[in-house]
Amino acid sequence: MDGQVFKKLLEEIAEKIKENRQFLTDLDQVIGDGDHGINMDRGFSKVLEKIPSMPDDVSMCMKQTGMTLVSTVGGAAGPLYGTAFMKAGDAIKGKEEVGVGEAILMMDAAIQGVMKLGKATTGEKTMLDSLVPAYEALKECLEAGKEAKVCFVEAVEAAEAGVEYTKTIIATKGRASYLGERSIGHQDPGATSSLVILTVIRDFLA
Amino acid sequence: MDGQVFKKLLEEIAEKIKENRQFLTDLDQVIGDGDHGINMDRGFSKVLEKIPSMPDDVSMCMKQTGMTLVSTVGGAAGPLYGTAFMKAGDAIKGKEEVGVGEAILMMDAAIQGVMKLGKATTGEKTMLDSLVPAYEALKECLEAGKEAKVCFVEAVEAAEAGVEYTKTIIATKGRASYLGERSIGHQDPGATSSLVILTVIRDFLA
Amino acid sequence: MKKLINKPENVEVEMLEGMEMAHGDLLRKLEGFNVLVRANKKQGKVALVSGGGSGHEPAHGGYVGTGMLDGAVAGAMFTSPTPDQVFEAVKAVDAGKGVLLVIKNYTGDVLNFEMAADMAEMEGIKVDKVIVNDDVAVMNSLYTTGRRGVAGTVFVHKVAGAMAERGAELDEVKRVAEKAIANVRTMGVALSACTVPAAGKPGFALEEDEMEVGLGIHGEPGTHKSKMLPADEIVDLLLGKIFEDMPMGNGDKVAVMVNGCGGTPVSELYILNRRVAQVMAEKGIEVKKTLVGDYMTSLEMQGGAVSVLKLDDELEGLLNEPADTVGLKI
Amino acid sequence: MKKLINKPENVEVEMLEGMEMAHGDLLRKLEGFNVLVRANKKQGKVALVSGGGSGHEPAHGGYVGTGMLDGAVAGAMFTSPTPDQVFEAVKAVDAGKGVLLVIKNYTGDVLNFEMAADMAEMEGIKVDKVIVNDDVAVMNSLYTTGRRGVAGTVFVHKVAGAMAERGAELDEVKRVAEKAIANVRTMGVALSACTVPAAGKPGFALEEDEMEVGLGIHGEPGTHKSKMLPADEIVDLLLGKIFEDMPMGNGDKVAVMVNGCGGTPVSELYILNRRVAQVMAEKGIEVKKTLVGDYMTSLEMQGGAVSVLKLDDELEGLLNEPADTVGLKI
Ligand SMILES: Nc1ncnc2c1ncn2[C@@H]1O[C@H](COP(=O)(O)OP(=O)(O)O)[C@@H](O)[C@H]1O
Ligand SMILES: Nc1ncnc2c1ncn2[C@@H]1O[C@H](COP(=O)(O)OP(=O)(O)O)[C@@H](O)[C@H]1O
Ligand SMILES: [Mg+2]
Ligand SMILES: [Mg+2]
Ligand SMILES: [Mg+2]
Ligand SMILES: [Mg+2]
Repeated sequence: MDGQVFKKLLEEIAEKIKENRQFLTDLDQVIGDGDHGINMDRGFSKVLEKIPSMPDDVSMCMKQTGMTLVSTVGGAAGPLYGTAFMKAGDAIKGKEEVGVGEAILMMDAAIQGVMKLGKATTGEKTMLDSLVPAYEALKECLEAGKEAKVCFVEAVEAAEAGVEYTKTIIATKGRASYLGERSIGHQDPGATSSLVILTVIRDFLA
Repeated sequence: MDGQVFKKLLEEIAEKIKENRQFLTDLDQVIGDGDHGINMDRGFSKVLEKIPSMPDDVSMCMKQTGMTLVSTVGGAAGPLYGTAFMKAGDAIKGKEEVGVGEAILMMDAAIQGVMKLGKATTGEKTMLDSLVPAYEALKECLEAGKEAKVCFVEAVEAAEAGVEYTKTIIATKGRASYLGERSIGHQDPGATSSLVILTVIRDFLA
Repeated sequence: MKKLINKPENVEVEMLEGMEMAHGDLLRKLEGFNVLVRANKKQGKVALVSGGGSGHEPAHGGYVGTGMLDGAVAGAMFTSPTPDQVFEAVKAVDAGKGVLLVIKNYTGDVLNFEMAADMAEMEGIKVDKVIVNDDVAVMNSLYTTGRRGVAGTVFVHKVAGAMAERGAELDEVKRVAEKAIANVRTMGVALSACTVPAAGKPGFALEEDEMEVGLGIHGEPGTHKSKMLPADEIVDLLLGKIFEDMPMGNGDKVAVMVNGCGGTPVSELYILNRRVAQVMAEKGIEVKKTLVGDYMTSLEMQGGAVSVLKLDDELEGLLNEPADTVGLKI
Repeated sequence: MKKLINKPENVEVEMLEGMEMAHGDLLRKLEGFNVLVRANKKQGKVALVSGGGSGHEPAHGGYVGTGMLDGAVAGAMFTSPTPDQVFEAVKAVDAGKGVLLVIKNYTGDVLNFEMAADMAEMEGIKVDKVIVNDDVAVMNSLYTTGRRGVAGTVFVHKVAGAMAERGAELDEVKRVAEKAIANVRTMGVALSACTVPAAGKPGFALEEDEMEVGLGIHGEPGTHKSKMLPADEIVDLLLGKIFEDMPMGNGDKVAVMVNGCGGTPVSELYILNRRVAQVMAEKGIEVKKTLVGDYMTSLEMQGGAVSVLKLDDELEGLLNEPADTVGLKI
């Protein structure tokens, strides 16, 4: 995938986030403060605006997307997703073509960035609960020598399972943590928005 | 009727006002500020408390009732009903027995008092629209030589017609006047509370 | 009905006690009466007494203090106080120079305050009164009870209070109060009704896309219902009514109050004020002072009102003098 | 959803413009940013910047002025502002003596303000921060995000602002801010939810006889639902939680805030305060200062919170120093 193709992917992500604006907001109303979809849509709408002026370079696009998210999303998701995109971009600096190897590098960097900034790990009912299983499934699948698009299908399945898993646990990070036991039974909005993004990538590659 | 009997009547008025507390309040919510029943009940509950300590004299009882209403009812109805009772009591000062002649004197004085204080007349959608027709019917009936209890039945019928009439007119006095045309179709709470009182008198004499 | 109260019948007295407990430096409650008076009575000045039904908090007790009221009488919810309560306030605050009653124009308020004035005069206390009628929703007419007194009353308290604090005589205090009354206009809308605790249910019902236009401050319905409008159009509507009644233009100067009904967040009031300021600027009217907040409320009603006080130098000067009260500090 | 707004997406900027238009003597808006700063920048003092999501008005812009904040950053509704906005505020208010960020303890607020601090430090501006976490509803734990910052933040603004106004250095201002944070506790209940304009529907649903206990200030649900209780029992519940966390007794002195959530009439807050004062008196705790009103709101939510700040002489002195802001004048 080169920079031009990547921009198409970014556009589709922005569109799908907009489609899920209400859904993500509704999820956040139950266990958070009801702004996650609004925040993400505000951020990705700005990204969409900026895509034409971004350089045709995946690394640079990712970094600029991250910076745009940081300065438009706000809340917890803004710095976290912003960092994820910036770190991912940084991880493939200088590469003109992005393949499965780069995808692994990017996801790893993104997850490390989120974990460090958010001082969080899996099992805390956050976006990490879909990102980490997706990353692990992807890596395992590719290491098993399977096709990229097959592996992204498996990654999304893992992310879906991760989202389901968030329903069963108490939040210990983010706003949902204030609810204690009341957070059980509800899926995490951030884990869900991560799933939305991963799903777009899967469909893009299919 | 002597003072002791009159006190029984007063008690029954207080009871009926309490029974109609919600009804009068509901009427006042539609075209006023929703307190008429609450106000009247607050006042007559206090009157009820004070009856045992009132002298066995109709005139004095009326005056003390009026003063109690003034200092407990508040709103427009407090001074108006208070004045009505005080003036009525004053009109029969010194009389030990109260008959139909006195009843006429009392109602006349009460109405004059309300008209003067409230700067109002009939047709303005106020308590006067039940009090005045009741008074006129009563007077006419008695002048025609009919029995007192028959005449009170006619007076109440006239008051009922008066309350009905208030539904058809625009208020030009009191809070309902702010509604303009919107006050049409709704009966006046004050005219209704007057009807309640007159009905108790009718039933008392029956 | 869900409220932070104990028993409906104790709401008025408990809230006054809570005010006294919070602001003992400014005001105290007269034992046995629903009356708040200044904590430190100032001798040798004309005293101001206002009041009305409860439910308009911080009005009127919140305006007791230096530069505004000397006493405030709180009736039952939305019910004019009785004459004996007003009389008690008058006796407590009179400092030998007479007492001015600031009455909002409602039959009940006028009758009860006037009866109290009679009682005070019989006791040899000099009493005079002014009647505030700033609400332009209802047309003034000789044949009706006239316009209501609403949020603009706070401006009257402020102006007359400052004049009294200067040491002016009763007739002078009355003169500036009447000048303020002659120059203040208010118009409001409600987005929801409010519930009197003793009544237990709201005063009127509104659809999700409706508002009440031209309502008073007693939870009563307004002059008419209208489709809900954007904030800017609501302001244009309110100011339109006000300007119709009191034409103003280039070079005029005013004070503005954007008053909340109690249940509307102050952020929305600022959105209203933004448009008010724009319209004033367009018309070349100078806004010398702006108050935004819950000054004269109707319990938890949602909605707002705009008041405009046309200023001359005297009114402007009085408005800018210090006030130290719970509801207004200048 | 019925609100006095124009378009949901313009609520924040229009309300800030409305504030600037109303209070131009106190504050101004940074062109192009949702940041309010003091109208008259004071040189040679430590500057204080706070902020957070919008919807808490008068917080935080309402506390910009003499003796409190120098700058306030307003994010989208209930959404932490972005680092660039905070950075802009820091640059605008820095007067050479450094800037203290007063952050409420939410992941979003902390992350965004910290990013801004990094940016400022790269520009050579001295920045430090304190994190307010006064909400006792949620147990503090090493393994969670810890307690939230809620209404008690206003006390921190007041105390730190007074210290800065005295001319103290950054570390001294930070010290008193941290002392205030260590000594302030808050607990609240809600009777209704609120509606974020862009979301269009309320954050949670409550039955007619239910309340949310231990909620934050972002329209989010609380720790649990409970049957509705009389005001006095609600206060006992709130104070019970506070005393559990910060035991106090005979001879202690405190400042109290009875904070409204935005949609509750101030009369009800006074009824709450009445009970607070009673309990304090029973325990022999001296209440040196009481604030009652809408200080840190959640849009039009109905409900209230009690904050208690345990005072020593230093904090008491700082609390009583003058403040001239929209939201608090002393
Ligand atoms: N410390 C954290 N680490 C990772 N993800 C987090 C953390 N805190 C919150 N999140 C994620 O952010 C999401 C909430 O984002 P959003 O609603 O936009 O922000 P806010 O909580 O500030 O309103 C949560 O659903 C969760 O997935
Ligand atoms: N000027 C008046 N003259 C006679 N009756 C009046 C006048 N004004 C109001 N009323 C009566 O008082 C009633 C309202 O009483 P109430 O609700 O207790 O007082 P308020 O209007 O002050 O809330 C009206 O229904 C009307 O009958
Ligand atoms: Mg959120
Ligand atoms: Mg009434
Ligand atoms: Mg009334
Ligand atoms: Mg948020």
